[in-house]
Amino acid sequence: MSVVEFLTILLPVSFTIFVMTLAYDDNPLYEIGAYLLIGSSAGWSAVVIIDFLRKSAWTPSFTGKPLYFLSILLGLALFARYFKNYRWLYRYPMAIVIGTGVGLAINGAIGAQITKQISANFLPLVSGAPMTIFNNLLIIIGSMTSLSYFLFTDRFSNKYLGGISKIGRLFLMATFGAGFGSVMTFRIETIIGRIDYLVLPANLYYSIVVTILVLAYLIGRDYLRRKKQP
Amino acid sequence: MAEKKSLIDKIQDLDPKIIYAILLVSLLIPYVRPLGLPIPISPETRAYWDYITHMPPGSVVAVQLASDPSTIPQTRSSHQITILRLFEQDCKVFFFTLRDDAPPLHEEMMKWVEAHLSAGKTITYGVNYVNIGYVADAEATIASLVADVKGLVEQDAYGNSLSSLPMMADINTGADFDLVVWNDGSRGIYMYALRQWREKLGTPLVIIAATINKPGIMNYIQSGQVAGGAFGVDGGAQIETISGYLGDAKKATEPGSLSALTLTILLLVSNTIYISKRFGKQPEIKGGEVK
Amino acid sequence: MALYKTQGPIVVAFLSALIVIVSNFVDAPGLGQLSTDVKSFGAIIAGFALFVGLLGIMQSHVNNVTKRKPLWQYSVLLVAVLVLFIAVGLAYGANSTQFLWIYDTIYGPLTATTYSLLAFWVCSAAYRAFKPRNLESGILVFTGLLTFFGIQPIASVISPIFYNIQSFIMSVPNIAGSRGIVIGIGLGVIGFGLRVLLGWDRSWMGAD
Amino acid sequence: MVGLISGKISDFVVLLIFWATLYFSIRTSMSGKLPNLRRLPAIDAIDEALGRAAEMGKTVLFTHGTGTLESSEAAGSLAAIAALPYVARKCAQLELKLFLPTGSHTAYTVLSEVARESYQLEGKPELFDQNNIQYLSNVARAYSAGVMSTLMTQNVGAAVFLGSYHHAGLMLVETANRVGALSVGGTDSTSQIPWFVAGCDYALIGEEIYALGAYLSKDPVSVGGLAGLDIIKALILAVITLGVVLYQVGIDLTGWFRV
Repeated sequence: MSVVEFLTILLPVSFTIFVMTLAYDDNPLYEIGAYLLIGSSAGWSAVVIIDFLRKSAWTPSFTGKPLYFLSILLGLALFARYFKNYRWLYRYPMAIVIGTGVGLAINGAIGAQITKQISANFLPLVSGAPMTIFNNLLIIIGSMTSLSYFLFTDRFSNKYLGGISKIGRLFLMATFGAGFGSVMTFRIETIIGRIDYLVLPANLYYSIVVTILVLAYLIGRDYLRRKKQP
Repeated sequence: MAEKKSLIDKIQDLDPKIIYAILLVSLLIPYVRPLGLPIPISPETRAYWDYITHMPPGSVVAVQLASDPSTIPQTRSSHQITILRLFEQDCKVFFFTLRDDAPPLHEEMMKWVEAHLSAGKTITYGVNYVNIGYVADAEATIASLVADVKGLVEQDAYGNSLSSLPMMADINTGADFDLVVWNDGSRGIYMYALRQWREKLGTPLVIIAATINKPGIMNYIQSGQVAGGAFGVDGGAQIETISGYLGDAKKATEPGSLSALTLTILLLVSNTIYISKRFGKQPEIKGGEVK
Repeated sequence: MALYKTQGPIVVAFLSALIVIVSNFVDAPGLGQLSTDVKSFGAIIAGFALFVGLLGIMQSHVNNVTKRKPLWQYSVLLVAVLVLFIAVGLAYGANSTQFLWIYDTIYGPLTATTYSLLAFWVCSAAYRAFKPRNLESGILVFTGLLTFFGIQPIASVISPIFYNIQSFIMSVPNIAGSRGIVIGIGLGVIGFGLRVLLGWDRSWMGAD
Repeated sequence: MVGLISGKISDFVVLLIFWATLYFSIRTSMSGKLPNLRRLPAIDAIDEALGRAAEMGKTVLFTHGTGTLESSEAAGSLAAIAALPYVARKCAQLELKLFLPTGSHTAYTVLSEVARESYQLEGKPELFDQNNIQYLSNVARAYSAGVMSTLMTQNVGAAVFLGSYHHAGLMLVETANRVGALSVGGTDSTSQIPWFVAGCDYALIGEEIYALGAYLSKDPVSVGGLAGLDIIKALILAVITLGVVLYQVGIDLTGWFRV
């Protein structure tokens, strides 16, 4: 086995276990992992983004689309934020980002989030299986009451409408309940991904050895600390 | 009675490390002794798979990957089996990603796909598929791509000019695609595709995502704006079950299941104690006692 | 205050939003191309914006090192690995095996594990804080536990009821509630858009 | 050839109706006729929490979340900061010590100004202490660790968490719970709302934090915008009702939205 092959397994296994030690306590191994993560993620992003900018702005501006050189200048103007006297310069590129962002979001939102969501409530209530009718009815009532929960002026919240919005709050709670279930499942699935990695046949022995060493270090560190401060 | 009460208090204020340990043990048991659980198929995954398998030969499909190293174990099965299936059906696939750390994951999954193609089937870069790699994570990116596919970036991920690739000859705007497969990971940026692609041009959209985004997307599936979805490890396991291809998802449902069972029991215990304490006698004044 | 500092950006934001919005509804010669270019500019500047964030990280850690702030040794490590990534990426290329190797051995495992740790925090926090304080949070806890458990394959082995309840919560009350939220957010976007177009909302410009 | 794109006409009309409604509503409110907003229970909850803290001689913690003022989470942070003057003035009245931890440099300046001014308006500038406004870190983990240590060491009796929170939210709420602080929370980060509802003594949901900000700041543009959105929402509710009823007799309005 060459050194590179050895490191190809040892490094990722060790880093995985280093970071996991945070569940035990805050310790230098975890800090190493945390700082390496920030550094490597910034470095990685930088390279990939440079590649994107080269393809989308730099190359085109010299091959037939000179206008795109302006986008580079605007992009660079974002860095004016770091210079007190020229701070205002960065507002111009921001204006384009905000303007296009808001414009695009509006274009899509009217259809995707408003009219199609309104018409999604046009469901049969008089024909079909009883269970389907019941479900449809719940969806319609729930959508309307949960929307009316977000009415804030007092002309819409007299004592009758107030009761309706309370029902809406209950439907919202069910939505957040479903959200809770999904978040919990999601989080557990992420840790399974890492355990799966550690127990791969090629990695298993490395995992066991590194875990033992790390645990020995953590327990020893604790022991020494307790000895110092009885 | 003082003794008993302190035990209940102890259970209620369980040291987090004990919870971690319980969780870890229940996660590890299925690795030692697999449970062999059956996987029920849900309607949204069924709809997803039906949509993929009914793509006629020659259809052009856009596949976006926004999973990162932490979410890829949850979406890998659904994603790579989908790509494999599309190639088996002679679809043309256009790959891109909105996450800067996703390109290596794409390459890794393409290796799996190539290894699992049925005998005699070959795929050629530039003819059957094209990959433009990373494009900036913004709604404007999707809008720009939909307006002019070759305009956003003029080169693919490997430095070839897009107009030199045979597959791209007839692909100019978002309207030239027959389906968008959007792997959202845990990012929650599926609105970009929904608003800028589905809404603008009516192109059908299916979503692969981590479970965290499932409740939000279910709404759009009911309204018909999203044609189907495969969510998390569970969705991947279902796709494996329906398609017959093997992956890691089915195996991964077992530790998930067991730890969820343990955790549900723990939560039931802590809630029972809470309810019996709170409603069993006079409600105590909250915030009154600090240990 | 000088015009070019506040009014100029407002006009630019107004124009870019207007071009994008009008081109969505109105067909006019040249407008389509103009709006495509504006969208591409938006995407390119978004790319640069990610870069600005990176510079901020670099700056604050170099600062840690030069001023010998607490934990500055770790900042040295951070800057070193950052430089390593950029050097390898630029020297060998973003698709090179060398660059992919440092991704697989350093970045990949670190990022995946860091986020996976949240599983622990979520579980202990759920144990301590997920309590039915009143009717509303009671419903939340109840539906939360049922969806969390019901979605697992083991639940349908114990009883198919769990799976069916989970599926009902997910596809009926969940949809009803999220529809109210989604319409609300959509309207919020439209409201924010109007305020930006008219220059009534300047929060995006930041302080001076 | 200039013309409307078919299939988008109904969307265009809807957009114009919405904007016209909003525009007139905001204009009316700018001209001095502020619409009345309903009493938000969150304000009572804040009052109660601060009152309790004063009775027991404890301190107060207010934080605007992990969002900065420059990011996409700015809306949440700004809504939270709009509620600060109210909290700070109450604290000044009740002579409570107020901790303002933050993860953003720009927010630090704003928080300092707002807090100092609030104490001055209550005639108690001597109670204002710059040291209670802490810039922790722009790294989410370090920020939440900082807030948690303040909660645990500073005898906090009332905690107000408003704004956008990443995964840190649940840890803060849980810690507030553990030290026995009454907590009022509100966030627009959907994945954190369940934790706030289950963990806080009172929780605001999503949009409500914007309403709270508008309610407390009485800024005409925000309040007018809220009132305008209310009219639009009522309109939408009417359209849904009409559409559902007509659907039962065989008339599908869906086609109207596809013109």
